Amino acid sequence: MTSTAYEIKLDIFEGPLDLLLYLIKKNEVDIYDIPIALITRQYIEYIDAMKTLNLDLAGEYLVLAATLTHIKSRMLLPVSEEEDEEEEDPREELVRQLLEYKAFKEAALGLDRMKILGRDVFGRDYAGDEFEGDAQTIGEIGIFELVEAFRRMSFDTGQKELMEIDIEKISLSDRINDIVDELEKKGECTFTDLLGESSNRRRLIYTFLAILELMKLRIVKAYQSVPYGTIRICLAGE
Amino acid sequence: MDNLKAVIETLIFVSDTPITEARIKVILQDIKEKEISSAIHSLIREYEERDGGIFLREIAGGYQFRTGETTAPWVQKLRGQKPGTLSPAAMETLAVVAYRQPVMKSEIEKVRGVDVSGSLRGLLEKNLVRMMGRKNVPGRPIIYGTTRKFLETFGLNTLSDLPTLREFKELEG
Amino acid sequence: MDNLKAVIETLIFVSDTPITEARIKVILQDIKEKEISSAIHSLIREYEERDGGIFLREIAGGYQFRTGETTAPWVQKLRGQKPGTLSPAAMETLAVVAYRQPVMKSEIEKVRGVDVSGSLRGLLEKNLVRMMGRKNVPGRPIIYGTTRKFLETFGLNTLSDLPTLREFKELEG
Repeated sequence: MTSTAYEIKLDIFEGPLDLLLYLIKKNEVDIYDIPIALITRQYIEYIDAMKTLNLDLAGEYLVLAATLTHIKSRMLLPVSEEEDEEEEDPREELVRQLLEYKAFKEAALGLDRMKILGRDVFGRDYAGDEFEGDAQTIGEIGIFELVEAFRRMSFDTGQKELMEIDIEKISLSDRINDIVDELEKKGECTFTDLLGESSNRRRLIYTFLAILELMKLRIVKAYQSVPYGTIRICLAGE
Repeated sequence: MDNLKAVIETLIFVSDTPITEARIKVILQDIKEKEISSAIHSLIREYEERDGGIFLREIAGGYQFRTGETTAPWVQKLRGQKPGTLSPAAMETLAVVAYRQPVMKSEIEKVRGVDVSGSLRGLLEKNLVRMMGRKNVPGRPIIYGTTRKFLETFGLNTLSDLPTLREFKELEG
Repeated sequence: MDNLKAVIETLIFVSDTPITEARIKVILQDIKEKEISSAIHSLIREYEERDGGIFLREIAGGYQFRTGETTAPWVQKLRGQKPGTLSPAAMETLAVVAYRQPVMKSEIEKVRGVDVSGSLRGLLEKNLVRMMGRKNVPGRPIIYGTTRKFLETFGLNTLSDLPTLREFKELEG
């Protein structure tokens, strides 16, 4: 957002669907029978005015403009005589979308009318150190806080390598954790045990990589009594 | 226990979040659940009838003391600050998450017709919305839902206390 | 003001420290000091006579709601069972372990830029992090990873439910 004037103007609408709803209401037309030519013309006039102020944000508005124009052109096509009643109204999908949006817009207003804590009703203010928690138990913590903590650091230290965490690395950690869990429980496992019954290719690769990693780190040891025999894996211990 | 009501009132009062009956039961081991429940409801009625500044409310599956609505302007004056409110955009995104959860970002965007990155991020930071996990479809997108704090903030006991989506039901019917 | 007592009760209730009559007077400009004082004392008497779990007490020159003495043992019990939370430092260490595991202490310290002995010990005690083994390099340093309880605490099914940083950046729009 670069233009302040544009922002002010846009503030009235929460998006293209909101603008469309506004036009339908302003013209006092039936949402189930939208006079598409009229509404399309007004909609385009409106976004033309907005476009002169800012081109950036108009993207989503332009998509709907294209949809409206397309519907208008389809409405102009003569309806085939035979399949008259079977023919789908070109406006149907749009009406559906509008009604759905309208429902949620009203739901949002409904939420805003509720007795909101800190605005309409209040609880007691708690001095921070009043309660010290139990060290052994921990309440549920939002995952967002954890990711936020990680992100905070990666910006603080400016370490590029931190940013490169991807799903592959995490999946491997998953397998490593599962294998350590299993070994802690059973003491010793075979390679086949660790693969599990419903093993797919992906799982096989991750299991294999996880065991290699664990061996490299000397967390597990692998034994084989005879060549090509069963591979036994156990925790390396101290 | 002859002062059961006083003990329960105390426990509710000193908790910084709504305290559940189950939690109270753990602390008052020997007391029957039914007794606890009836004491709580008697307290709720008492504060209702008294009609003072504080009320005992059922919030997010637990119980909490809260002020009534009529005195809000004076609290705001005491705190000397305007309450932080959500923008209409944030409120719309929150509404979609609340009614459609678990929901993907792309689904919210389809309903609202706009990019919701900013409002979603704001809601995550305010801890009204959380990442619930991933949907088991290609790309495994993150799914979002509301938090306990959402219930506390909007004074709801459970999600089913949300008003029904009236208009939308008409369409589906 | 016909709900003066309710307003005063609210102001006392929402204050985190004892609130003085002078402060209340500033907020309720048009009300006479005498009226405020008499409303407060009427409230004190009311709570005294009611003899429940909460009382209105005169503390440090102001007024504050306090729990009665007889219920103190249960408050102690409640506090002892309250779940703890993680400090920002512990959260950062945990984040590095979660995303970087299996990881050595020295690697965590390299990322965080500080000594992590304290937060790491805390995470081990809380059973969110565990020692997985020792790395086969000089000094044989311990390698850390997260536990099953870590997944439970954060409501994750598996570690791959952790959001990636790419997904996180998408939210910035």
